[in-house]
Amino acid sequence: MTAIYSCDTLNGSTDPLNSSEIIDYAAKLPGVSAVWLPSDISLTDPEQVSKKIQKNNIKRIVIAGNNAGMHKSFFSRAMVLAGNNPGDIILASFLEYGASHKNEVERAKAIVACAVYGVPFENAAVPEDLPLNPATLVIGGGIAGIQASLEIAASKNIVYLVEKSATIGGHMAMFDKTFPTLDCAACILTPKMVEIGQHEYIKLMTYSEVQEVKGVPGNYTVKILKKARRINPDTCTGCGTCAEKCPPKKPSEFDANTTLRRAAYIPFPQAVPNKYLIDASICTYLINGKCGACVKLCPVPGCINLDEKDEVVEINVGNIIIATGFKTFNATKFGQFGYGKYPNVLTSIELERLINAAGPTGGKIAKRVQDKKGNWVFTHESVYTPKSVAIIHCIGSRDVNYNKYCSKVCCMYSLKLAHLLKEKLPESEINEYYIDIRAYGKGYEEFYNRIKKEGVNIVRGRPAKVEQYGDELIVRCEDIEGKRIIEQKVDMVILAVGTEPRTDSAKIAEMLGITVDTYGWFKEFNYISDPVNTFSGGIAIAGACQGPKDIPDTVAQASAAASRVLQSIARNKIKNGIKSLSLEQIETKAKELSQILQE
Amino acid sequence: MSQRVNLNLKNELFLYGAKDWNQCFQCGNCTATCHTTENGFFFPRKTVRQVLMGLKKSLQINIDPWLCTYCGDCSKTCPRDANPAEMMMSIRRYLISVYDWTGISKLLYKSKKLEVASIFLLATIVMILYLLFTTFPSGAAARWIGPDGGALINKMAPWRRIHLGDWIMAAGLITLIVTNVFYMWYKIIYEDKSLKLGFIDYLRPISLLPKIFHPDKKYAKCDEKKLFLYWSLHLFLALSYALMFTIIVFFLGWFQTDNVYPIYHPQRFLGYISTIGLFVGIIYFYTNRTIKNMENSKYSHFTDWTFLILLFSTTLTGILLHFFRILGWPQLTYITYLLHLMVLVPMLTIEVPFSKWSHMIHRPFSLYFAYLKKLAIINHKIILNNCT
Amino acid sequence: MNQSPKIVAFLCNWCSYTGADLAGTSRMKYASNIRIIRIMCSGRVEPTFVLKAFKEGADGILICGCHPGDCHYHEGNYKCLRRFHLLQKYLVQMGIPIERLKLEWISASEGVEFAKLVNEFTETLKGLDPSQIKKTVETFS
Amino acid sequence: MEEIRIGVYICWCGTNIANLVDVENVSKEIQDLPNVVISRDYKYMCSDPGQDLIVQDIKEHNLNRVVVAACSPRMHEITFRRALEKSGLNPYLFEMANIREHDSWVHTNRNEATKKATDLIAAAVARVKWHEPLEKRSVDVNPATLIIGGGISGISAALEIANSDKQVYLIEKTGVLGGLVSNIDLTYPYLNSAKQVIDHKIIAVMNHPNITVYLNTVIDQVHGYVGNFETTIHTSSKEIKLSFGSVIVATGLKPFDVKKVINYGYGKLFNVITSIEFEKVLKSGIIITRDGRVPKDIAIIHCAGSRNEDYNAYCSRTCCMTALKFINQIKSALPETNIYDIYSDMRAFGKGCEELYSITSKRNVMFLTFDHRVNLPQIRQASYQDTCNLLIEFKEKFSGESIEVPADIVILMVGMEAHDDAKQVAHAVGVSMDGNRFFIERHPKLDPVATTTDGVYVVGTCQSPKDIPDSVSQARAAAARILATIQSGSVNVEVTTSVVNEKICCGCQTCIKVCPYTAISFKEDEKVSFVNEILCKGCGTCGSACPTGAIKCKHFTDLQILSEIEGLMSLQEV
Repeated sequence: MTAIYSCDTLNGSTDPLNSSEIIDYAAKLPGVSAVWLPSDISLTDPEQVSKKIQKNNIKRIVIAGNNAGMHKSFFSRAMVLAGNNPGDIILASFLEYGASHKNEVERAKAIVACAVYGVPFENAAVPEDLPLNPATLVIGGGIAGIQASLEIAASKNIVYLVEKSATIGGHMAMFDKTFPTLDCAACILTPKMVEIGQHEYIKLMTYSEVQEVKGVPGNYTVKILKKARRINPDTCTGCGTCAEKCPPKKPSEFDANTTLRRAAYIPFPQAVPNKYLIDASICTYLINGKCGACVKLCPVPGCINLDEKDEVVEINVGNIIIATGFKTFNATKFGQFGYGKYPNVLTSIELERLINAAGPTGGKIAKRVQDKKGNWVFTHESVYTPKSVAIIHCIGSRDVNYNKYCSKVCCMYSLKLAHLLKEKLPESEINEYYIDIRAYGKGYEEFYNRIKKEGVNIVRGRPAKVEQYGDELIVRCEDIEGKRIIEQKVDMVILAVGTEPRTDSAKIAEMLGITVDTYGWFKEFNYISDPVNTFSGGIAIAGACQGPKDIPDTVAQASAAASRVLQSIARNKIKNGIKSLSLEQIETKAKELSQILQE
Repeated sequence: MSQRVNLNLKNELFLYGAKDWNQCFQCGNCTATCHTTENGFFFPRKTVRQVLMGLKKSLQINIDPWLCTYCGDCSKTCPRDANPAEMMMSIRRYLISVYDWTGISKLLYKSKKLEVASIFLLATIVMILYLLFTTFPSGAAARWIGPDGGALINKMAPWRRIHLGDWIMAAGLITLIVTNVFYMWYKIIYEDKSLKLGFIDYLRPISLLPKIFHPDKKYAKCDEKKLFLYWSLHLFLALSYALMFTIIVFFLGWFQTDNVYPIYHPQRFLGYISTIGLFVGIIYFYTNRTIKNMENSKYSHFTDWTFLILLFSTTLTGILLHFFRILGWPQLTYITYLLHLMVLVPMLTIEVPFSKWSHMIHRPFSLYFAYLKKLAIINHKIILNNCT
Repeated sequence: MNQSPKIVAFLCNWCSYTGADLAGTSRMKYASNIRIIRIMCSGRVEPTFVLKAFKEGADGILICGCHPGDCHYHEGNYKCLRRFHLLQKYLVQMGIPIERLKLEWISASEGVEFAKLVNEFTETLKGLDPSQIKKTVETFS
Repeated sequence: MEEIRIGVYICWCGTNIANLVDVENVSKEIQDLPNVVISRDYKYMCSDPGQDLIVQDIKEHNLNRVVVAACSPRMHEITFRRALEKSGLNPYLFEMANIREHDSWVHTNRNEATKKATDLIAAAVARVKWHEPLEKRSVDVNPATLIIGGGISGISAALEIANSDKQVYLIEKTGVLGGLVSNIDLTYPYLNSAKQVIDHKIIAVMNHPNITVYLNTVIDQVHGYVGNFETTIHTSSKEIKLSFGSVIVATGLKPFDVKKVINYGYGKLFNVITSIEFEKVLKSGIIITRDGRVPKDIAIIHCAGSRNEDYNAYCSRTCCMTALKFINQIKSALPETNIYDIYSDMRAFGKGCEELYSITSKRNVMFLTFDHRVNLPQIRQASYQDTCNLLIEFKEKFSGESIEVPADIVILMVGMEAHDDAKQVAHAVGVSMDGNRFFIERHPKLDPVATTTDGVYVVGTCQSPKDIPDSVSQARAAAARILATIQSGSVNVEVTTSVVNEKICCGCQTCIKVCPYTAISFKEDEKVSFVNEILCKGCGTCGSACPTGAIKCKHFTDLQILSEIEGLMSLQEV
């Protein structure tokens, strides 16, 4: 005899599913003799429950709900008191298989059914095989996308790598060094980028966006918008003549807006493809029909065509890997620290560029100062090197007013930045302000200890505000372990901004028919046992678009996603998504399996 | 000697109106935002810590909650919604009950019923006394209608008797207050052996006196700008109350009169001013607490409400009494007079020594003690890392 | 006394060369007199290499391999050790002070140790006079 | 022999090299060396334009040797070799001078560093003269895979590969599959049942047609090379010979032996238990002290044996979240219990973890902090009249007060350590270990699962502490590699092997004795040794042992190394 306890969730999801409907369904399942609601049971009194158990002579209990596990221990106690085996408690956790919204009632029912039959959901919910198109689409050209593409292409199968911006490389290309080994990001990444550019099985489509996805797993038809580069990548030699005379300027995305770029530009010298393009949004010719200097100057005839139009190409693929990555938290929201108000309050990503040899100051750390025209720019003059720098952790992370979650990487990259600053400015003083240091990975703790030894002064305590007096910034903070109030005068403040889902993540999810969580990170099939698959077959997620991740985890996950693709290629078939299964199908399968188990 | 931690202290504090601050993960944001914080002095975080760890001893001799200006900046920026500001207020209530040796305030704070009951009890007592010592409303009342048909209060309730009652009550209240303050001093200053204060040190803070009456300048630095209005009104209210208090306690004979003075006569316009002061203040605070537009009005303990209501009804009955008398409606006058006493007395006897109102005493004295502590530091160069 | 001794080092690819790289990636600082030659295994080091280096004017020679038992090729470093002892004998016979030849085990995780080793070895060599081997050879040939 | 035309390319590596090495001058100096046709410098040689530079020059100046002075060859040798290939030059006509890790990063004096760089490059130039074109040889891949360790990582990898219809041998030391995961009750952060996660995987593995499981089995030395390994395994009953194309090492790790921490008195105070033991308690469903009472106070101490120089310096990554999980479970089983959580830094970094942390902190728990480095908490028996079993004394970091915490049960969140037999495994499969006896991956970011030995992969917690999702991803990552190799059907094997010049060979057979791979055999009829180039790994021991110099170690010939030495010294001022 089985009893079902339908628990109310501890952290309520936005639109909870209608539990009554599920309960009615569950009550009808074979062997179910009792259905308990939170109102029936006082979760403080196991004796009462154990009596219930004995009265209805219950042998198994199924706990159904979003956080079923929260109540398991209570029931196992009750079971023991009733003289039963605590092992006979089965969790039907809706979250576990992504049934937390009201439109997922059917799956919730299926989960309960499997639990009642005592069959693991994975085993019962086995979709049928579909024919497979071996080609693969990878969305996003960051490290995750690059890794996944290379893994798949290594098996001599076609990969389409679609990247929104003009070059692949993503955030990693912007970094100077990577923690904890401190080898330069470029040295690790550029070879991979080069390989992508040269690989015969990888069709690289930069400056393009996925517009629509149709079809079924194993055979998707994807429309891709190829934005006009206006410079023919095949004939462009990358000489850069077009950029010389190109007047209009705009903050460079690659340099985190610390420098200006022209309309005819190349994202950065090592970009892949290493070809120039023209940004229509600021090109004088395209705005008011005059100029066109680049066309005259370009040594290759017919290479530049300012009137080129965007085109839409259509490709057919069997698998799709989403690796759209993340965006950094917008620090202007965080009023207290005066980002955007005070010129020398920088975000960590800006500092990365500042430290980088190819950055605005050629790797020199210098404050922003006002030039003749009165706008704030970084200088090479050594008089402006900061004497002291403050690095503030958890900007926009672990904060109910912004993002509740922890961004996972900030602690470590802050320590890294501290080290790099110390290396470049040995005599200046570096302060870190943190809540908890989260140095969790291989060699991270060692790195943390090393930074401490290097004389970076690491303070436990979250600063409340940054104020500017003259050209001096003052960070006010409590040094919790030192039991004092610090009012630190610094020349430069670095905000360790957290990571956020891409703004268009919801759009992509909707386009591909996958789900996002409350923050907008893509939801995986099962966080514990299947962290890369989604509920739609043939669509895997990799890297930071699933949640904050550091590079090693991202690379590993990207390869994992690739393995799913390779598996289907090896079988030359692909499993349909769980979504495709109806409740009945799952239930009947579960029934069969449970019979097999009994025999 | 290591203190034993205790999980139940914070649960006890919920009875004093605390919100859920278990969420606190000790980032130190509150301390850093707080403008009253100076080195060695006042860490909201530290107080929160004492509560979370249940360090009763340290908490009971903690002066910080009294120094808190309740601007609410900390609660606004708290990354975990742990409401440090509100907690300070709850601890104030807790401390009031700690200082109150009679233990009455503990009971009143912890149970709404008891509070209400005691109010009504006192009210009835007043009524009984009233019936005993005045002959109202026996038919004789008719005799005290003046030739012009107006009321003759002093005939019905001669001001000397009332005055006597005043003084008896005042005496009681003052003893309570004084003893509480003494107990406070004993806990905060005397028991803290690290403080070495000579007698002369106690006299130095005279310069501090004005501070006791107007809220200290640190508010200016708070981010919450509405506070200016808030505190000026608070001051206005306090002053008008003080005015009325002095008149009644010391000049009742002159104030409670049967002849009607012209409007410009101090007996009248002083009365009006304080009444307006009280009304404006009460209404402002009432609306604040209802629309919750500021951090410091977000959360209200029931004692906050009872106080407002009592004060309001006292003022109301008072002013009505006045108008009825002037309009010459004797019966109404006499009844309102009774009602007036029936709210006035409970308000004073409950609020002043045992409840919210005692902050009127504790706040200035805590400032005084805090100053003494600072002196002690300066004098004897002792590092007070636990100035609690 | 020799202010700038010249050191030739033979490092095995798997442990010692990696260790030396680690010293680099973690920015340890050591004397710049050393010149590193990469070989797959310390077992590859022939006496000829050492003697050649001396002949070409090296003041000191350093051989590094994986710690005993850690060899990527199981026992190459043991073979190296045996040769080393023989070679030492030979050096004595040739009148070359054996301090000039050094064999050390450096694992892939021992960047610090490597830096320390180099500095110490440089100090010992600074203690000795510049090697005369090259001159001698030239004069006799 | 054709005329030698060498191109030398010196990398700035941004400022990494250029900071300390005067790159322009060096390249000028090198220009004058014999056979050097062209010598250039560039900001990032490894980048696309950098490589194009080489390719073009090879075409224009028809170079036939290339030297790149940049970072460590372990980093980019492959990259540049590929560049040579692209321009139709044999990739082995290339040499790299390491002027970053071994020069600019480790020295302080610009002149010296520059001088050293010049020397190193000169040496490389001298060496590359004698380089010979070597032909890549590719061999077929054996599609079978050997997986060592039947924990969650091993199982996931096995299923991943087996589901693509490839044979898998799964070897488990103990008698059961499941590893550490099968010990635990619930998983964090969503408190799903670990049993439900692992069980159906185990069932699937057990009845999978493509997976052969060997329990109670240990493994011998693995012989062979990528694509064609072979070994013998020892089950309880018999010995079996297996041959397979790739190896996945997923041996996991073991809990730290907390007896070493004297302060905690584990073993003496019998209500002090480890997190592992507490998982069992939770599974049993009834939480009681060892003396059978329902606990009133439970204390949890983090970082037992982790983040402390005296024990393990590293962070074990999973303990913090496990502790939060425990709190929730205890609270649901015994709502009245007081829980004290004594931590140092709350490392709730994963997806959903910070949320679990805030949920937990709502449940009336006391969080206390201690210093994980010095004077750890002291646990002692409480007196009889006291209300609790044990007392924990320490200095609370946030309040600065020295406090005592009552407890009936103390749970020590023990960290993770490498297995004692990690070393044997490392040897058997030929992977290297770091200071903490964790297996070293080829590169933490470029290549987190492969190792320096081709065809051998390390996944899961045997390379560092990890939680389940990370282990699973890694397992799959390795699977991806292997599947890709199997798909492509063939792999390139070591070409820098040894060869015997049979004319000179005197047949002394010394080489056969020294070869660790039994790659050399003796031709009785011709009385000469010969090398099986498939088995040879190119360590070169035979070469240095050969008395007649008959054995040539390709790419590390005597000639090459000797001339490298010459080159090294050629520029030394006397």
